[in-house]
Amino acid sequence: MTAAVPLEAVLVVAGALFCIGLFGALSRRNLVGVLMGIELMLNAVNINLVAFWRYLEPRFISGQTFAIFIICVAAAEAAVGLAMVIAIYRNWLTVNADAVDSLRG
Amino acid sequence: MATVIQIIFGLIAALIVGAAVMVVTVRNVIHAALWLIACFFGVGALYLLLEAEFLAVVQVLVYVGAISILILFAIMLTRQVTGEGVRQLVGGWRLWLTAAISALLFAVAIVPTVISHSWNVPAPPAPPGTPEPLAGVAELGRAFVYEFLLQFQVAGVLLTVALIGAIVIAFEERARRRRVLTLAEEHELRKRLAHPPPVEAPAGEPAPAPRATPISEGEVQQ
Amino acid sequence: MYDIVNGLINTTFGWNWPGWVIALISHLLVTTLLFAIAPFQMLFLTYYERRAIARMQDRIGPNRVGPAGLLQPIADGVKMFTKEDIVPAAADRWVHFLAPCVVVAPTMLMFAVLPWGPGMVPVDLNVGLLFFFAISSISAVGLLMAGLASSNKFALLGAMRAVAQMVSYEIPAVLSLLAVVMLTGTLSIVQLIEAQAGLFISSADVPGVPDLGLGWFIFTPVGLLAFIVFFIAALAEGERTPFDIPEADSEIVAGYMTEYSGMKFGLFYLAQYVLNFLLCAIAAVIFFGGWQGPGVGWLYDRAISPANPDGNWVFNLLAGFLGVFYLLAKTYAFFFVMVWLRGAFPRLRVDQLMDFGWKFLIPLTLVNIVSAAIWVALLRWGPEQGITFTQNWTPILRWGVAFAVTLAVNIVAYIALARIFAASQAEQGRIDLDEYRDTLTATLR
Amino acid sequence: MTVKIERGQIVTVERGKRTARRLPGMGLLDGMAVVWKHWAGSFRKNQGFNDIHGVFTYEYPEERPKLPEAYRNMPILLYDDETSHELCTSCFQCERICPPQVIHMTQAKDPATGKPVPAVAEFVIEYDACMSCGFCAEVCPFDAIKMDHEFELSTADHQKLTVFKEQLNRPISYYERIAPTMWAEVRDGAMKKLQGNIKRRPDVIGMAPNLAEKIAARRRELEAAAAAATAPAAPAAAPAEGRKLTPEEKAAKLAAIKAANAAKKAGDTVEPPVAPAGAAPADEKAARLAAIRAKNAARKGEAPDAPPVVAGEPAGEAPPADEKAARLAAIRAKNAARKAAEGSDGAPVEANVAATEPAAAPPAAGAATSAAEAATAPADEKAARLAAIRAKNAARKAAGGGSDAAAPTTTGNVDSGGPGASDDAALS
Repeated sequence: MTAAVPLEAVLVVAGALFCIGLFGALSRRNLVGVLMGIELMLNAVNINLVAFWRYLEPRFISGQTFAIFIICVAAAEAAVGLAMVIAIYRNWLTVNADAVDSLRG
Repeated sequence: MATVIQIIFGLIAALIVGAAVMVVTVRNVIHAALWLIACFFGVGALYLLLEAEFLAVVQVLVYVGAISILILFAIMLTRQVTGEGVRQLVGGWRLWLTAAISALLFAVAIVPTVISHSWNVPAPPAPPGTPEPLAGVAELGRAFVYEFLLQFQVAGVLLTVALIGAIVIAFEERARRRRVLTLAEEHELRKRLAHPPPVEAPAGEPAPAPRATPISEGEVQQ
Repeated sequence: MYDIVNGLINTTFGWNWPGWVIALISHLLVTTLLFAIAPFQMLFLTYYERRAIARMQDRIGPNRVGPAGLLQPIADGVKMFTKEDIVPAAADRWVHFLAPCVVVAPTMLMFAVLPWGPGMVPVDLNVGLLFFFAISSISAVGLLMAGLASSNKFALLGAMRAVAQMVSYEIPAVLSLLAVVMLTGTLSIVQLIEAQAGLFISSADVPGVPDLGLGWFIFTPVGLLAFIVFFIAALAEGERTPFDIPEADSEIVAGYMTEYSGMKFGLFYLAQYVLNFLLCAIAAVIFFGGWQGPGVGWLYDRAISPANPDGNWVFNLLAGFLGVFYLLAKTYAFFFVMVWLRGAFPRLRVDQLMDFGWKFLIPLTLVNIVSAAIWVALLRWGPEQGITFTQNWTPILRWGVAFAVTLAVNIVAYIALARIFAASQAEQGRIDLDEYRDTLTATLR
Repeated sequence: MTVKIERGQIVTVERGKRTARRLPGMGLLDGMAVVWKHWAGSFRKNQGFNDIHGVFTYEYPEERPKLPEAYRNMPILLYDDETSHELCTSCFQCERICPPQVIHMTQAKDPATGKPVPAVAEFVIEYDACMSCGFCAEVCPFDAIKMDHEFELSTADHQKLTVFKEQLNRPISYYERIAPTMWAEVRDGAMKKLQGNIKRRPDVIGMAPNLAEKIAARRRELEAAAAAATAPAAPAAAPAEGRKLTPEEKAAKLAAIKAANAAKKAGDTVEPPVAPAGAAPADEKAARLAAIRAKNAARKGEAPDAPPVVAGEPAGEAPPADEKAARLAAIRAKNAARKAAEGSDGAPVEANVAATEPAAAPPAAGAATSAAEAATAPADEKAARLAAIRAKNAARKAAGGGSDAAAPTTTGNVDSGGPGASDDAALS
């Protein structure tokens, strides 16, 4: 793997994934869609970490450890975020991010 | 062998990027969630290609088995927005602005940086074909309980707090819930109604406040 | 399989094919074999279940098609495949089409790490156990797809129930296996089986125990409790009675399968029975030694293996047959227990199911992990880990003390948790009753 | 575990006291133990009502359950094996009580008089709507309708579920086989009532229509016997134009027709019987004479130990009207014929008993019927006398046909009956 595919290729894929996730998080109106975009971004970061681990220092485990921490954070974020989506839906009967604007002056 | 790996990498990269594009563009949120699962799979396959087996399995277990399920569940619980006719993306200049930001970030910031930077990749082992010494699952476990013990515990606390927080946020007031009594419970209730227990509450206690009704859709429209 | 194919082609015929061709051939062979075995298991299990449940209900069961009704599943299959494939007009066509595939594929993948006999495992992953459960959680996605794509409220309800149940019960299942993983210190299924040699005491725990292939984890308190929890969780994962809530046909027609017919329905059916088989098999592998049994180890010592290259292939064959026999006997025995439970118990309610999983099984497995830690500390650890008082104990004494302590911990935890659970359930009912009294009083009058 | 179960007994199953402080989850094991017992006990057959274990399944097409006697599925009609007379008298009780109203019947009428006879002409049950309540069988005063044990009634043809008398009829022996004790309880009364009813049934009325050969045999003989009488009977049956004829012309015509018929029937070597040229002196006298002759002839044929019931009847009584006399003669002739038929059972050739009985009895009945038909013509003493003679001959022939096939030929003037009877004898 390391011989066949250069590190840059993996990083470019991860960068593309990150940008697509960013676009999704910014442009989706649906709160669930926003969360999906954020998950894509976290995955891109994970790919980066694993690629760095594999290419740069395969004898040490830090990269994978970081990736697992990020998975933890992603899981927590998804749980809390979706709980919020459900709570919002229950109170506003919509999951449109633009509609939830009661704090606007 | 190198060509095979390159082909596989290309396929996986295409799957990841293509699925991600579908995630952010399809109208149906359910389809978006399914494309998201495909994307997660691609990422898991990439981990396998990078020889991080444990992480690949964890990716499948956590992302495919849990997070995507959670997302689908949330979609189901907020089901009225999944219709095809609903506009899913922000409109007008905002859409173009976000697209431009993302594209510029990718084209101007990420790609040149990644390409131009000289990565300090260590030389492969002397005779090609000998297995590289790779850190495995055992090292991972050891790292968690020696090197990263504090972080590990913080992550555990984070997960616990997230669990509790999610429950608290999504918890529905008991009084709002509807529940059908079983026959046994109804029987018990009838018995109690026939023989009411002595009332202990003082007579002057004010009546409980009426339950908060959820805001109806009409109010939201205004 | 790689070794056998390699020996046949390169040594016997002397063709000197490259390694990847041999790997491809051997993997294709194994895959073909497994894809032939899986539907056969499904066919046999449906027949087996129907016969067994019929006997429990004082009936005979299918006995018309073929000798003793053995061809009944084939007749059913022919019927199923000749039925019309109906897609509802309101359905999401592609998702509706993909859902059965997404359900079936993971169950087939799960065969990849299941060892059938000594040296007979398709892939020996070092994270095999985790792989098994990670893959099994994918089928939940397929169920959700089926439910969402059908545009049917029963399908949707069934899918939600199925997924909630599978996600909830994955946790006790994995946690209970975690206790066993702690005992052995490995996630590889092959090594888990090899750790179960011995005679009621694993020879890994006490050296010098005669190896009859009976050092199963079920004979330790930790393994026993883990097995009970795992089996209950497996019932829920495989949607077996009393946890067959997702396809409760008296409530929601057929759950997520409601809008499926013909071959697609058959695929769901296939996935379900193959999953049941795999869950029984993995229970047999992890707690009952898999192919371990009297004679297999002795035979395999004389066979061709990586450790013993100049063995006799006859012993390979004999050890393989005996090992597969032991594994299948244990698996079918567990499936019989599943059928037995189906004959004995009624279906749970959804809230009962969730309460039982989250409030009873998960705490129990957590306690079990603590006793697994005690077991490991007493048996394995020495002064370098800070355990000094077991320094001068003989292995059998260590084992005995560990057994007594973990047994006590598990029994006390079980009784206490059961009491607490029962009390909380009663309290819950009482609170509900009080809260709804006003509204119901109005309704009843 | 066996629970003693008897009819009408309420069984109380003790559930056992809950043991107070057990390990949690043990109740589940108790439940599983119950199922295990059933599974372990299922490798043998169930032993009966007091056994709650064992396989209860009957492997149906091969293995048929022994149905209890009181099992009821669909109603059937019974007929007597010996006389082949139906027990049903069309009293309409079942039709009235039937809750889904699926029983329909018409009462048989005497063709001679148009008066109802205690027999059923047609009986229809709509099996498709029948609810198998068994009320019809309960209410039947003659035990003619009973509930069958046959349950394989499924058919692709809906029309087949409207069942007529031919398909409803079952011999008593069939019912006796499926419900022996229940039949034994009612047998004597039912048979007694049947005997009484048979006496009131003229001709073949009341015989089971599905016994075609019996009826056919009887009818053949009857027709053979009636051949002689058709000549007087046929014009008599058309009295509208015959009324204007003078007696002489009538007699001549009759003779001619009769001769023609006889020639047609008998074919060769049969000389037409000579019709009496002169009118009979007194109608009633002639009728009585004919009756007595018939009676005598019958008695000749019958077994010596048979009680002369018919002979004891007031033969000397003089009926005032012609028709009455004729009818009386016909009835007597019929009775005599039956006697003769019964007597022929005791005929010397034992092996032929079963065969001769169907051969002899129906023709006798047929003769009586045709005699009665002939007697419907009023004010025709000649015809009446002829009928009586014919009846006598038929009766004699019937008696003779039973024991001796050659007997009819010796009687001379009614040769036309010969071929039929001897055919029957030859067949038998």
